[in-house]
Amino acid sequence: MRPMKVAITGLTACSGCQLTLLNCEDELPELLGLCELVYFPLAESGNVLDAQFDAAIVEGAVSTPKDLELLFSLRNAARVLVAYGTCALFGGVAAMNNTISCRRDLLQTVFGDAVQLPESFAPAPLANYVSVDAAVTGCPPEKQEIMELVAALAAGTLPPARCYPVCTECRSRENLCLLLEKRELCLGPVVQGGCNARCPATGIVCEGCRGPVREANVAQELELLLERGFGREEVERRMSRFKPGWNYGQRR
Amino acid sequence: MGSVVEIAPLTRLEGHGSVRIYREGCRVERVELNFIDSPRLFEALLIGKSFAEVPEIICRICALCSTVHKVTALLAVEDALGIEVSEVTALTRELMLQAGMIQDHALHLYCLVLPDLLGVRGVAELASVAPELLKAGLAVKKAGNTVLETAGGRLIHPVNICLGGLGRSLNKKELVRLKDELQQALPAAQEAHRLFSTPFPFPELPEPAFLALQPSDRPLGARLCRMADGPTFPLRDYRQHVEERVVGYSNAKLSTVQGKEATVGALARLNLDPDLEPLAAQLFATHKRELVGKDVRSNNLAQAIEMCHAIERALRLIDRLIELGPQRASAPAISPRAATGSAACEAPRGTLIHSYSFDAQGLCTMADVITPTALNQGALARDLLALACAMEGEETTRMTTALERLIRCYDPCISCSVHLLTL
Amino acid sequence: MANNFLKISRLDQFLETLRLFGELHAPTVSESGVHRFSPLEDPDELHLDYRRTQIPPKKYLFPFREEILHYGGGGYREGHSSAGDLVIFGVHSCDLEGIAYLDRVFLADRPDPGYAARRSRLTLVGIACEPDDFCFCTAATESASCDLFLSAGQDGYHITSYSARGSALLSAADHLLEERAAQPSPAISGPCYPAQDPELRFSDHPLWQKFASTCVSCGACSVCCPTCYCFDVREYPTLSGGGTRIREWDNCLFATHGEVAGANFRPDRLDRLRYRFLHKYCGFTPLQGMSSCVGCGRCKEFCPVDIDLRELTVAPEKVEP
Amino acid sequence: MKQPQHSPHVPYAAHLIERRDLSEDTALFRIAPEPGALAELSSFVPGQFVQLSVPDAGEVPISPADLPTPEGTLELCVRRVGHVTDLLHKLQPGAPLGVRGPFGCGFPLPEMAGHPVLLLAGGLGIAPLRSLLMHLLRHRDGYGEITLMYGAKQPKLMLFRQELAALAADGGMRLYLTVDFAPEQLDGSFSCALGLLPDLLKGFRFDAADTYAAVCGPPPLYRCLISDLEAGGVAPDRILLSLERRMRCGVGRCCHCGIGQKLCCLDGPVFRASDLKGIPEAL
Ligand SMILES: Cc1cc2nc3c(=O)[nH]c(=O)nc-3n(C[C@H](O)[C@H](O)[C@H](O)COP(=O)(O)OP(=O)(O)OC[C@H]3O[C@@H](n4cnc5c(N)ncnc54)[C@H](O)[C@@H]3O)c2cc1C
Ligand code: SF4
Ligand code: SF4
Ligand code: SF4
Repeated sequence: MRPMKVAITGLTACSGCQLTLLNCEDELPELLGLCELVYFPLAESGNVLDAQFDAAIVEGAVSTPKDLELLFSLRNAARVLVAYGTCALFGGVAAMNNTISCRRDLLQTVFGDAVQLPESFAPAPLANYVSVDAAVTGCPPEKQEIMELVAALAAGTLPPARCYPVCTECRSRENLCLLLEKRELCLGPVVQGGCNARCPATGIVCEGCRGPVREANVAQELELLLERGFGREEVERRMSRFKPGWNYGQRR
Repeated sequence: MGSVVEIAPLTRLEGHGSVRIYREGCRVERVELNFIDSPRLFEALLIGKSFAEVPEIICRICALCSTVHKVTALLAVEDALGIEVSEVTALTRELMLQAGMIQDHALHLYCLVLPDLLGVRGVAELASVAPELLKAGLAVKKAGNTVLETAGGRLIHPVNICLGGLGRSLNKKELVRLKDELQQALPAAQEAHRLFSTPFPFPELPEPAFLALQPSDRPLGARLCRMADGPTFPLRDYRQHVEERVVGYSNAKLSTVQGKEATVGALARLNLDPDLEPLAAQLFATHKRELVGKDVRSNNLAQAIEMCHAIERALRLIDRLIELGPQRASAPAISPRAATGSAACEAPRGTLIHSYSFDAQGLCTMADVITPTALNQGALARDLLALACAMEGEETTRMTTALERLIRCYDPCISCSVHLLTL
Repeated sequence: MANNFLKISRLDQFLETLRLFGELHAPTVSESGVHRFSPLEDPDELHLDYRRTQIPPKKYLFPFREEILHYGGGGYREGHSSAGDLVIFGVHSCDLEGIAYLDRVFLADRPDPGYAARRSRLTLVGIACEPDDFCFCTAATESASCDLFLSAGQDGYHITSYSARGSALLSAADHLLEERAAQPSPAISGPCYPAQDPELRFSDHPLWQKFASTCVSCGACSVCCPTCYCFDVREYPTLSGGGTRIREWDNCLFATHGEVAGANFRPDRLDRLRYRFLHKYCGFTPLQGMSSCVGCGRCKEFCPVDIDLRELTVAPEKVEP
Repeated sequence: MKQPQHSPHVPYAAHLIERRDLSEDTALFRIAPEPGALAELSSFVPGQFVQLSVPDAGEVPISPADLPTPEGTLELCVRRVGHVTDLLHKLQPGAPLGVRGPFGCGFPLPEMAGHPVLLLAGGLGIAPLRSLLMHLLRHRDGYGEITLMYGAKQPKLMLFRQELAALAADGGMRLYLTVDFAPEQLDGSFSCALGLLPDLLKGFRFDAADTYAAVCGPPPLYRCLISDLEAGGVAPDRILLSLERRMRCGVGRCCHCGIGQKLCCLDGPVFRASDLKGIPEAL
């Protein structure tokens, strides 16, 4: 089988998603056998961008003209474009303040008005600019998810999606429910599972790093949290950590 | 006739960067180092967030360094709010720092530097040219990862460490398993120095001004910054000593410490009274002449020695944790107050400083993060120019290859450095 | 072998005897304080005064996630079900009835191989319980769907055997037992909440709307239910070629449950709650007309929004506004 | 690999022999299962379904479009709609597949014997009905008049059009075709009405009291056709519908395919209209 030509890169992000891939020590040799990494600046020299790719795996949100330029050229060159990680899918941490402050103010807070500010706009998911064929969520995604993705791409398909909230796996692991038993601010009911409820399993609430689950009952979750004495502002701040602009009235 | 050579993107390092060499004929006029990662603006994003959220958000500044960022942020917030933690918590945190050191050095040495030594493009080719070496390196990296994942609940952006305590403490079974893993990785880490003491095919560079935290035997309790041949200053006064400057072409800032371009990282630490574990101390003694007072080309060797040290130290921490037994997690009640706190840790790449202020409700009013790469950037720019000048007249590709290798000696982490801070 | 009595002081020795029949599992408390069935390494970890475990013992027969098939070399083959002999001690009668119900589903016509293999190596030792506020049953009952059942007596347990394996256990433990006249044993349990009229699901009861708007589709109710067994099947290729087909617990309250390409037969949460009602309390072919609710009270205890579908059948005046 | 007692969820190995495109998104796949599958497959009754495995993607329920050959070869007419069917459509002859079944209840053939049969197919609904049609034609003398009414959106989406025309020309059945609309000029080779399937049925005179009707198509079509058939005098227990649901196991355990208290995979997929009365979510 001809190895797939793959591009792996990041836009506005922390490289965690790409690193997750490099952290698959055991699987890496097999993975490298399936892929020809034509463009992977994090780990390779001699990258070629003007090629045709079987797949482009892109981490990060779009927040600068350079991001956009890279994204467009990858979209044009790749048969399958994968939004890899929460930032690429929902905007992620970089976008958390999108609905409450304007980009220019943020830039000024950091750079002062001493010099010319870098060009940057509100970080947005890839899908705001290009069509996306597949998605892997998580901040960072689970190793097994990226392995599943690569294996599926090599087989000419995509991995089937899981569609349940964090609570489902959390309960199945016999964790203590932090929302019910400790009245903590857990976002498990409205957040996409697949992480095997990592955080609640260590006794830490789900911070929502995988973005909304399908048909999240956001309004009810908000009510649950308000009932437990959290302020509306705090809840909104927490929910928008990985995805700005939830619809707080949504029930289905 | 002026010409410009550009190396873009810089590869096999974390983040997006480029280098431009401006030449007049064959004379090198100027070298420009650009860190072009998209601005992440963390210091601005954190304003208005509650103290408990700060460490959880700031670790996303950089995946590679997420553990040390999270630990440093926790220490800074705890410093501000006057929170004490238990010994188990402190040990677990330090264990994670050491594990971060192991996995980070292993990643950098085996995946990013080794290809230079063997003249290949990257990991993929490495897998076919030197599969055994790569495997050995990955095994060391994996041992670090396993510790991070088990102790932190997740490898990148750890979840288990939190303000004032831990989600859960490790049980004996887990600790014993981690000990096993680390012991298995030790021999390879002990051998690594052989690979990375290979001399560089390019000329000597200016002597660095090393900077590291003190005391060196208490990674979580550093209170002082020490500069070689300079005065030692308390961490909380860092703003009076570290100066930062915006340069138009780069999205990161250049910093100077007491007017000098400081060098931080493994080599700096080994130059400033390191407190090494036995095996690492032996290695250090063997290589002393290649390390002490040497330029940054020796940094990779220093990393290899530190990798061994970190494993030994982690083993010791685990022994102590086993002795103490698990601790029932009970997070202290934390009451917000208006305060400022600072903390610093030695990250794999060097000194990392966090500082935060909170209002009476516990909402963040100021956030400041100084990363090792930001600290190193001045020295890096200086060395690039020096090297380019020293190689004047050489073939362009030879020069660019050498410059890229020099950059990898510093092991810069651009993601971290491009966040910038309030002036 | 009637009138067998085990003094509480001999319980530890009795447990040791049980170990001869397989790995011993029993109710314990986890680090974070959750009741669960887990391997019993030390008798001190035993928590016999538990009300209910978060996950019922169905996890032993029908794991949350299971590799049912492997694909490779041109064909599919059965995933490994490396089941060893297992003894579960201290199961309440509701959970025993839950297993009896699952047996009807998975051991009927064309038995499920993984389930059947595990079931055949499972020894169940039941124990009497005390219902709490969440339980749907009203009195402690005894279940016959086990190998042995321990009903509480003064300073010990009366033991009844309900199978050949149970009798074998008793003979092995003979030296620990003494004769004591059995108390009149409590009613033998069965599904605890009676079968309901399927038409009720279309009643205009106001609770339907309330439930539909408050349920967060977290999945807890069915994950924790001893008789919920809906599953999803997905196939994942592996890096080395070949693939794995997994089976994982599903929940009828998820949007995908009734979805087909281009349509959803249960598009709203309300439709899905009705489906749940119908399946739980009215039964599907071939168990039509049979309620599967054994009264363990888990769905009520673990639902974050206190949904209890049985309230639909309680007179409206009893329902809180 | 042979197994002493074949497990209900292990597919028999099979491979793709040939594929023939029928329209843009639908193709006919001929697959050859390993000999071990024959014993089960030979019990196939039209209307039953098999679970087709496409390695790396998963498993989908499909109603064979013809009776299995004596060697066990199956013809499956599959539309590309999603995860599994996408990969299936990318496969080349020789590709490995898997098959389990047949499952469910097919058409009640003994009961239909001697009666006229009216087949009503909408769109892809022709696939399951084609195996019934093939059975009827092969046992032509055992049944009364056979009529197929088949509606498609437009001419190019009409599956098996030459083949059906040829069968009709042989005189074994009456064939009525209709398309919702015809963007291009219809060629003269086949006659085809313009309009919906129910319109076609309205103008049709037949011995309703004696007829069995077999219907398969998209859900909205059922409601309309059932009431028309009933109004026309066909007894509800002689109106046979082949329904589609999400299915995971095919053997009554995964519980996705409930229709009222029945399971589509065990009690169906062929149901009588009379069975579905009072089950609002059935259609
Ligand atoms: C008894 C029966 C007979 C069928 N016969 C045929 C046939 O002859 N030809 C044909 O093209 N199609 C037929 N279908 C429909 C076919 O099964 C679906 O189109 C197919 O499952 C879609 O799967 P997918 O993975 O490609 O699509 P996706 O939309 O990705 O489906 C995801 C999953 O949902 C389930 N699913 C989706 N759509 C359906 C559906 N309509 N019915 C059941 N499950 C579904 C599948 O299990 C699938 O794995 C039949 C369905 C049933 C129930
Ligand atoms: S702890 Fe959080 S994720 Fe787990 S069950 Fe409770 S609400 Fe859900
Ligand atoms: S539990 Fe929540 S925050 Fe933690 S990994 Fe899962 S989705 Fe992310
Ligand atoms: S436990 Fe409650 S909220 Fe969760 S899915 Fe079940 S009914 Fe809905």
